[in-house]
Amino acid sequence: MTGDAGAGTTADGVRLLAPDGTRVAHPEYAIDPSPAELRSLYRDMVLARRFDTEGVTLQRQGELGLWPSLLGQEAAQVGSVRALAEDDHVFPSYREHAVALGRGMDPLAIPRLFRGVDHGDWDPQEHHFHLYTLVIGSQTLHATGYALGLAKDGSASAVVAYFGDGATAQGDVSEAFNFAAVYGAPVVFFCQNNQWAISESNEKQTRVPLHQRAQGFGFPGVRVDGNDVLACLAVTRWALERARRGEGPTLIEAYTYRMGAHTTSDDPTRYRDAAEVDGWRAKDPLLRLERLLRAEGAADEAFFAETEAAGEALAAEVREGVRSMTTPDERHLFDHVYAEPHALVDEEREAFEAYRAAFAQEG
Amino acid sequence: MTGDAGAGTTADGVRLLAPDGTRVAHPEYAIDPSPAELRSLYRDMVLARRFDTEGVTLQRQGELGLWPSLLGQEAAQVGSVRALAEDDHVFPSYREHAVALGRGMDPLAIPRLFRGVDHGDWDPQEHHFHLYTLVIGSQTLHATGYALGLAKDGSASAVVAYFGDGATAQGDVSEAFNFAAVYGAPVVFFCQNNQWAISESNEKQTRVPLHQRAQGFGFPGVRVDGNDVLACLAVTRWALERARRGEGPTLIEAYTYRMGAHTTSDDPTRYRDAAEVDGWRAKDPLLRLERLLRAEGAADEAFFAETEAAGEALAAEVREGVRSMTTPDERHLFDHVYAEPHALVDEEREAFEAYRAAFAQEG
Amino acid sequence: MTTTTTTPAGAGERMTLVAALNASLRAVLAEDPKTLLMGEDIGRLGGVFRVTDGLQKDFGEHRVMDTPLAESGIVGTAIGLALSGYRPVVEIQFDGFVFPAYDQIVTQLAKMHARSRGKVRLPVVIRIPYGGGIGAVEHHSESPEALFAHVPGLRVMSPATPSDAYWMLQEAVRSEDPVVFLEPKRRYYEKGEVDTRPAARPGPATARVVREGTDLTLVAYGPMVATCLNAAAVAAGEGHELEVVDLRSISPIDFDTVARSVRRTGRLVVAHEAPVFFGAGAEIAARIQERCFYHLEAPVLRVGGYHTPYPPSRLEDEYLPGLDRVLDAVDRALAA
Amino acid sequence: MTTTTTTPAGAGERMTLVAALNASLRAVLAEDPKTLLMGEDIGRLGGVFRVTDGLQKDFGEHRVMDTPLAESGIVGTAIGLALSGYRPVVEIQFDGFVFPAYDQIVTQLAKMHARSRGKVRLPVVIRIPYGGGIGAVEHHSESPEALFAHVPGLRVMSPATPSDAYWMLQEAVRSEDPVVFLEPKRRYYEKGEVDTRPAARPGPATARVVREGTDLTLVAYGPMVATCLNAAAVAAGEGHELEVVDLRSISPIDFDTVARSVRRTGRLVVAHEAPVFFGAGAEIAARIQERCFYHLEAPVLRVGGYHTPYPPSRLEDEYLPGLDRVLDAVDRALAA
Ligand SMILES: Cc1ncc(C[n+]2csc(CCOP(=O)(O)OP(=O)(O)O)c2C)c(N)n1
Ligand SMILES: Cc1ncc(C[n+]2csc(CCOP(=O)(O)OP(=O)(O)O)c2C)c(N)n1
Ligand SMILES: [Mg+2]
Ligand SMILES: [Mg+2]
Repeated sequence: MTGDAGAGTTADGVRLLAPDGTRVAHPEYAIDPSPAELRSLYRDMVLARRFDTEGVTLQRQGELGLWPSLLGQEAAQVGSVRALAEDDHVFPSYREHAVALGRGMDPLAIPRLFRGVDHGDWDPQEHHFHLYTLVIGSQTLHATGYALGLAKDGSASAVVAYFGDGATAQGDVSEAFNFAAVYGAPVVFFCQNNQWAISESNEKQTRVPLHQRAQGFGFPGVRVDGNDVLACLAVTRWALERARRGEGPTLIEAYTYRMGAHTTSDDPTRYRDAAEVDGWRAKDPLLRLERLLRAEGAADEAFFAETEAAGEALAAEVREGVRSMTTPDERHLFDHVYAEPHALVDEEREAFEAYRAAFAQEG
Repeated sequence: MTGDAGAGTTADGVRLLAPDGTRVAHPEYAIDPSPAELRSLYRDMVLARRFDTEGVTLQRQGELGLWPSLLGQEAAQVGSVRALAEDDHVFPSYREHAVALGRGMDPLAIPRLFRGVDHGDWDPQEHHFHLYTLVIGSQTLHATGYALGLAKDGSASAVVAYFGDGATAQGDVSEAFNFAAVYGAPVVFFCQNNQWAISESNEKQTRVPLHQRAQGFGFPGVRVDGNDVLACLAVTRWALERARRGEGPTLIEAYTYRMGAHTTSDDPTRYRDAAEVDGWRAKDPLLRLERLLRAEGAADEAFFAETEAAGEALAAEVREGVRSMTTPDERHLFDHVYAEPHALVDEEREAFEAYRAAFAQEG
Repeated sequence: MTTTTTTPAGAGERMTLVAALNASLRAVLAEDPKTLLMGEDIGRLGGVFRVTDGLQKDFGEHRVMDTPLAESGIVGTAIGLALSGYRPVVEIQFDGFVFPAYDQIVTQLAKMHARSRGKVRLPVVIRIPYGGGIGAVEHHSESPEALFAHVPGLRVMSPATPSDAYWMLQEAVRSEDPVVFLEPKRRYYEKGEVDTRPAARPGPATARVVREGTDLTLVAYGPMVATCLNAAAVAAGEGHELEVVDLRSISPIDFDTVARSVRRTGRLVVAHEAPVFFGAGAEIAARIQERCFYHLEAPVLRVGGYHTPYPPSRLEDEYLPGLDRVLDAVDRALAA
Repeated sequence: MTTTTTTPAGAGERMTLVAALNASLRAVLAEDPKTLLMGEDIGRLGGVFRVTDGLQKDFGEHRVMDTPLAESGIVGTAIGLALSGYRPVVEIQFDGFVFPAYDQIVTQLAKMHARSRGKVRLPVVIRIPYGGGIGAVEHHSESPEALFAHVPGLRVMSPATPSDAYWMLQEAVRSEDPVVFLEPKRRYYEKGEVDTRPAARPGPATARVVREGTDLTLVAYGPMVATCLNAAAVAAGEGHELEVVDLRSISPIDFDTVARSVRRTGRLVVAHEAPVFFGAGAEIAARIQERCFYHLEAPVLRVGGYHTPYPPSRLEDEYLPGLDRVLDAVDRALAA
């Protein structure tokens, strides 16, 4: 049921790529990416990390109000999103920046949210990437409902819901597991277990490894080494295929680590040891793929240089984009409360405009 | 982990007493009740059934507004409650009439609720039997918190939370499982799987047998033949002992059947077949213990006659008690909204009394 | 508890409010294949009040879905279904059981349209049998409308008659906004005329003057409309002509109609079953005293539930604002 | 984000509102071994606002409990703990995250005392940092007080100053009733004088006239009290003497104090951050127009949030009722 047996299964879960950059054989989740694919995965991780660093920097400079860093989770996100077909739909939480980029989202969409310019107002249908969801766990039900809709349509598409280790404690997430199981919905529950829910470590949220939760609801749960981009890709692909075949949901626990603070408002030195962070640094997801690329001669220095330059270019684009963002006109406040006219909103808009006009006159 | 292996484990779960009244050996849950104990269990089941029949009758006669019948679930309730020590605490749902009687509750307390005289206002500390809870699943969290409190007190007592198969779908129940597991709370989750949640059968609520749910939260789940009073007693005793030893929660799925309607408002012929009901009639919990008592010569006709008479006496007591119940004075409406004075309630009480007085004068 | 299940076809057929809701759902299911019904026991059982009676049989399990017993799950998956292009109509079994879904309703359903600045629409209807008066046990007699009306992004409606039930539910289902649709359960089996012909389809439900009068305006909605009409009849016998306004929509409230009436009558009483404190009467009194300050000849009075939990059923007649309490408020307002 | 963690001992120490809450919790933990704190990240982290800073270190993990990330679970287990004799003080991390617990609060916590006709008492405090103005992302700036005040069985309080924070939180913890304790997060780091000596302990928090005036009464609570005081100062410069009343308690509301003031001033403006529609201002306007009908020289006016979800932070200054909008309402009321 758990599908996590086999040679390449470690305490960190299914593994295809060891921290030292060597490949690990796994009977169940073997994939054989071409050198070009490997380079592309590496490139996406580098871009994601650079994007994220820029987010932190911009927050420090006062350009953004907040930034939740994905540092350390690049492989989990880049690997999993790479498994999706174009029409598959993603329901993210709030830290899935690499998933967003992987879906082709405008790199400025997320900074706009964290600048407070909007609440993250992209069109979920454009890149099949739903809105960021800040109420922990809520989106797992939306993902389940969306998957149900796809199944009703007879579509071959599937859905991936992203959430954290802490989120598994929420009733909504259990309800989503159960609804998905009962209806056999084509949804993959992708839990990034980054070991921390703000200051609370796993053992404050759960008594058992999180992937085991799925068994109690009647579907497979697999732990995957979340810092191994190949394993994340392979296991997500496997789970999506199950979903497409009508075999219902899968829970993937990507075992990874939040290398940074919870958000820029957080001070992790208050609750965790530097030694723990150092231990995980040795498992860096980028480093291990870089090692593989070098060991197998799949990438040359020019590639690494070009990738770094692409990261800088992305960062520059974000930096400039953020700095030149304008605050929306306050009258838009009233624009999209309802899709159809609502007398109270209309009345308040008019009063607001009259007030502004009078104020402008006086001032 | 599930503890349900062994000779006496059937599809209906752990079994010590077969429907034909013969004993079944079970290595893990062996108990050896004396003839007196067997008779006492039987007596409690007979009383519970008679009590319940009276509830249905009184509702039909218009004396009660509603009655949720426990018909068929006598063994699950009588067996489990018998395992409790006096100071253990019960958190029932709304169908646990036999548990209430087993705790020594006033037999009129529950009819008062269903007559609409009160909301079920007994003192939970008197018999360590908490208020009936109508919002499905809520009480599982209260039970967990209470168990936590007992553990904090260093008490050797434990808690049993009763709920139904449908309740397992509620987020609160999953949250209770998780809190109890994380804190190792001394609580036994006793799920009476009576196969139906109003008109919805098990497969609409869960994809797997319910006792498996516990594994995903890291504690044992056991299915027990819910129509076998000895097995229910033995397994609950085992789970309570685990709790007292500080080994945390257990989920017991008592596999039973709701022989009657969901409540007197329900018409089960709309959604289930008579054949199914008949199939379960053959597993009647009272009948099988009666057969054992007779086969082993543990009870004579006088006992059966006396038991039946006790049932009739109880029914008569309930009937008369219900018929002579008075409606509380409406001024009590305002009495216990808050434990301490509240200006608004005081103001409304005064206005109410002034209005009543004026009305009385006029009228 | 059995209801008419045949689709009414002609004009002016008399039917119960439950039958009207059933016919309304049948109409929307037939009209739009994207419409879905979801809820506990709505399939074979037809719901505990039989509002969905026969619909699963006729439209299939994929259109009329029995769900697991989890309200947050129901509303949360309904949101997902709406995102994927469906129009779910959710049944909450009783008013007191909507609260496990409150988070999904308040933080997601109500806000996603605004969050996306209009890119996402969530045409989800949440049907809730509400209010007291049926002799039920705890949690089966609540009036939670204020808890939804205060939340921007939700629409809240409550029909008072079979005809309004028929048409307003269709309006709710066709609306591109989420609607909390409150059904006055103690009026479920009262009959009224319903003209189901498409040509009879009215415009959006605004407040309606259901009885004209000159001396005082009585505002109500849902189950209290009938009570207020009775009160007006009694008052007429005593020489007082009350104008009765049925709000129909609780968010937004059609204050224009209410103000127009109050400007003529100079007096206003608002009645609802929910507790008065922070209830709909507060909003109406506040708004009308502002809009009609110089027309009011007496303070706006409110009649409603007390600031106590809904009592055991043997006491509910004392708790509910009945004819006498409404008349008492009317008398006080007329005396001022 | 660091705060003073030493217990203040003397009279009139100046401290932030956060430090006052911390000192208050320290006092109740020290006083009663049955008092417990529960919440997400309240232990080693000391809460995201550091209100519980240092308390787990000093009172242990059994008194100051980090909980799993599940608000319904937190409140539900707190109820169970209260039933077993404890007095849990629950922290909800942000206002927007209380809704998963709404069912437990509304159907269980609020009602169990009445359900048991007084046999059960649930002295549970639910602390919620609330309101906007801190430039936060969505769900971190909500003002849900009306959603609790409408519910019989709950008490709702909100302090405006460090001193009130210190004493009112103790009052809440000592209360035998469940209390929703709303902390004005944008005032967390404002300082004020706090006399922590037991002798300074005031009686139950009723509304307080925080500035006397003759021309108009301005009612507020929580974060808006400071805004209203500023407005009064500005108005004084223009020759208008406003009386400012800090309600402190939102359920019950001390209408006597408000009415007494309005009978003198003849004019009332109510200000809060929550949306006006079905907000606290509605209840106050309704009650005061009834109580002071013949004293009111102008309609009661309300200033508050709009009927829109709380906007992105770059727009919050437009959304929040600031000094100018309060003064605008005051001007309109004075002009009437
Ligand atoms: C319902 C709810 N409660 C509380 C919060 C506050 N909060 C924001 S993030 C967070 C921790 C989440 O941890 P996890 O699920 O592991 O995700 P991670 O942040 O590690 O990616 C908390 C408690 C919230 N956003 N929603
Ligand atoms: C939160 C909530 N939702 C819905 C209901 C309505 N309801 C009452 S009983 C019931 C079915 C319960 O089934 P189960 O848990 O199996 O218990 P049983 O009645 O079979 O003992 C439902 C849906 C409720 N009481 N509470
Ligand atoms: Mg985490
Ligand atoms: Mg059942």
